Amino acid sequence: MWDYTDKTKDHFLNPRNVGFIDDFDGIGEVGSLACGDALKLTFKLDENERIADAKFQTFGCASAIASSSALTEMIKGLTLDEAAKVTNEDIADYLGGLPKEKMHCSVMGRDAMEKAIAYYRGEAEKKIDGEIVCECFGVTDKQIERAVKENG
Amino acid sequence: METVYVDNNATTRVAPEVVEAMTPYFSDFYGNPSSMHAFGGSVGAKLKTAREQVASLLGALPEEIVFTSCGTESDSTAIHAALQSNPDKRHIITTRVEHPAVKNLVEHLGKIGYRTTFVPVDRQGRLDLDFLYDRLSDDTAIVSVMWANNETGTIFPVEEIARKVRQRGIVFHTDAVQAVGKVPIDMGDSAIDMLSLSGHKLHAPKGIGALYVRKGTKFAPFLMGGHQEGGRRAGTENSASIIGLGRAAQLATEWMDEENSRVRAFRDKLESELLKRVPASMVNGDPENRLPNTTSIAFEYIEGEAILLLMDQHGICASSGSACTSGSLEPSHVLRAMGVPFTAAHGSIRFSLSIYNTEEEIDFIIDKMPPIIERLRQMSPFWREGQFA
Amino acid sequence: METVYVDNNATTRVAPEVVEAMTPYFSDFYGNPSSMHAFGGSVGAKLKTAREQVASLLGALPEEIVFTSCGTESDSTAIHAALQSNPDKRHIITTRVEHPAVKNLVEHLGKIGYRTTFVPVDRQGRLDLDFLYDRLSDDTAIVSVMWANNETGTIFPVEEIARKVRQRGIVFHTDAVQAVGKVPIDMGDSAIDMLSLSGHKLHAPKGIGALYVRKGTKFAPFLMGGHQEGGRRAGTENSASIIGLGRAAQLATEWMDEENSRVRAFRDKLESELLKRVPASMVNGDPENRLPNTTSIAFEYIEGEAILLLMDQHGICASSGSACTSGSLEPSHVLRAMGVPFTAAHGSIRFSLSIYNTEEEIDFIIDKMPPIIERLRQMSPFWREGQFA
Ligand SMILES: Cc1ncc(COP(=O)(O)O)c(C=O)c1O
Ligand SMILES: Cc1ncc(COP(=O)(O)O)c(C=O)c1O
Ligand code: FES
Ligand code: FES
Repeated sequence: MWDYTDKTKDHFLNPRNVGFIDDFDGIGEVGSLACGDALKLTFKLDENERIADAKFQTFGCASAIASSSALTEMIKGLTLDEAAKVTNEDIADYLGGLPKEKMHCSVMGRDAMEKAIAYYRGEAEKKIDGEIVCECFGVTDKQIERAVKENG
Repeated sequence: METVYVDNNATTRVAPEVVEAMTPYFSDFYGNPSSMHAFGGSVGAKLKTAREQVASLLGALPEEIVFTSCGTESDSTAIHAALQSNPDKRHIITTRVEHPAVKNLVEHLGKIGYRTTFVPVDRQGRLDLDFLYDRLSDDTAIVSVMWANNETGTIFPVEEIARKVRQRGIVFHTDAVQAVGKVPIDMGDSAIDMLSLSGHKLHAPKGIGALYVRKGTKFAPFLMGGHQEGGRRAGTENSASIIGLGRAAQLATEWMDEENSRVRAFRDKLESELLKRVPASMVNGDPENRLPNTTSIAFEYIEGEAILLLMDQHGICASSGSACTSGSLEPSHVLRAMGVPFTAAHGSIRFSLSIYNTEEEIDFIIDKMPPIIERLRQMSPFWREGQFA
Repeated sequence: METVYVDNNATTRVAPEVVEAMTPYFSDFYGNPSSMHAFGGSVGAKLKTAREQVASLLGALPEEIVFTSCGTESDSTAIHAALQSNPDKRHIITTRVEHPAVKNLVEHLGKIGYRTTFVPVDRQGRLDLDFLYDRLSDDTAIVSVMWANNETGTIFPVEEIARKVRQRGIVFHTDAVQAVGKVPIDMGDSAIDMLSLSGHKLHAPKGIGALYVRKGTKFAPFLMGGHQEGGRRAGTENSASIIGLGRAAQLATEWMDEENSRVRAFRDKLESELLKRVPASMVNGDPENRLPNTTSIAFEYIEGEAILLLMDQHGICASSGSACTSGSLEPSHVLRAMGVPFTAAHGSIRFSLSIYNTEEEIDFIIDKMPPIIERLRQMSPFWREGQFA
């Protein structure tokens, strides 16, 4: 059994900001069904270009859910430049640490953030096609989309 | 909070009767059964009884039982024995859905120069028997097919395969770790040469197992050293645990009917109610040929670890994939071999019951599962998409 | 009749404290430590403590401890690991006085193509170190020398050997099954790469052992399958016994002084009184470097089994040769390697004490032995001849 911190458990059992912002300003989707983890992040900006609201949906293990929840809490009130600097280590630190085998689950949050910002800035297609998004299996997001459609 | 334990394919409660049988052999009758004094010798007599009890559960002869330290050791011993006694043969056949104790070993042997064949299964987890029979050759040293799968409970036609394999003069081994104690076994009327079992799957303690080796089967020890177990397994006999396994074998005989009636009925109720109450859920495996205590249910679009941890909040203990591999992040190799889609494989939960389960526990699980699944699906980015796909 | 147990090198009484530590893990906390529920996970936390306790007894790091099923498996694992990780090297060095767990394995490896060297000992059982050092070569994969001999208690200079062996970049393993718990061990300040121990020699149960593997030592598992023990030993963890071994390691630390004072004094008294009261008797082994609990005494011109059976009439439990080989009729390979004459080797009895022995028991043995020896000698055709020889 994984050694999760109390804070990780709390963010898993009571995740903050679950959902989808319909009139989002930015959206980022990363992950792989193959490794049991996928994350969809949406955010809305306020008039000062700070993140007013952020929501996530996660298909994933407890640490993926907790990491997503933590990330959405952490980025609220930040400018996009500030949010872009949040690393997966920051997310893990916020949770009081993650088991090392589970560190990559927090990478997803960071990657989703990056993509959501790119979307907002109109750079969305920059490096998305066939990008390897999951360390576990080397599965690309194209494959995921296909898998979702095929198996859905 | 009460624990509701439905993870008996991972490990079982040691029966209090077994603990009672073992306890005197720790601090009171602790002598070495191989010793030349009555104090140790009397333990030797108890081991003889235990060997008879295990033999009797299998319909075997006492001298066909070799005690080992676990199911994994039994599997390793069987495969090594076949390879060592047939040094000219370099081919091993097994299946794609074996426990890692066989699968990882055969994969390793493949890397060091053996030729290996992994027989595929269909979407229901049924073996492709023609594929297997076609691959039998004069170079085949051993065919190893599990009796029942630990994740889905699917029972394989090992007796039928063993007969075909024997006709070709090839050794047949079965990993019966999940079958022993759950379904009747009679080696007296069988073509199987070797059979593995593990104590902790049938209410004996962890750290004790046995390998059945048919009289006349060529054998070579895996653990070398002292002359214990008739030279077939070295190391001071684990007397307390062997005695416990003997008692557990006796209990398994007594409990066999209950396992196949009451436990089966509970499993069936759990399964049909969950399928009814939870949309987009389905059973993994062959519903026709299945262990009476096991059901593997795929809850689509969500992930197994998250489900287990929420179940854990209610004290419900189950498993996703096999416990051995749950440390890893990959979806179960068994479900992948069956072609279960990733969205379903990831959210598959194995419920495995035992005679200790009560109807209240089953009802409790039936009550708690649907909201857990619903809650996680609300978080899942695939759930809505899935519904409309 | 009371049992007077002085056969602790064969196996020991499980300490009641150890039984107490283990018992909850059979029927109450029986979860699989690898499981994804708190019920199993809490057992995992206990295994962590046990690993720390065993590490602490050895002055090692917790991650350097691999739990196995016995001393024999630890030995096999060490030797296989060294051979697998050094596939180009084909030479193994060990001694002529190893336990069968090492000796028989290395002999087998010699038959399947490895080059083997068995280092001889002198009449006191001391190793010919120059012989050993001369044989070290670039082809040597492993040197395995036991820490202390099970039959005579002779302690070998393993640290000195390990340092020389390390200088040559060769792996050094020691079978410390008889040493752990009897003499202080500190792997923190050592050149030994791997070390075997067995629970049932230090008041833990049978069927549990450990292998110390120094951090950074190249390793390959012997038992393959699941990912337990960090991928170094497959098979569901024997949680109750591991927890018992942890507790026993703790007790061994507490008892170390007593083992080396009271137990040693009892052993010395037993030995000197028997030598004084029984003519034509002598100690086998190196009196300078010896385990505190062991004495092997040769009663010339009579045969060990007969002595043991008469001792058994008084409830005195001891051993001739090792328990493992006592099923065979050959004189012990250890005493033969030392050049002990046949007339003396056959009549050698090993007394091995533990902290559970009392002074009354020692006096009882001192009292009962001389007439037993005398009685058998009256029957021996060699005895008179011997007297005049
Ligand atoms: C020196 C030595 N090595 C190895 C062993 C084997 O230990 P086990 O019986 O636990 O396999 C023993 C005892 O039997 C021993 O005395
Ligand atoms: C089918 C099967 N084979 C082998 C094993 C290995 O048994 P053990 O953990 O006792 O080594 C298990 C359980 O873990 C199993 O389910
Ligand atoms: S398991 Fe979370 S990213 Fe692979
Ligand atoms: S031991 Fe009985 S005849 Fe040799």
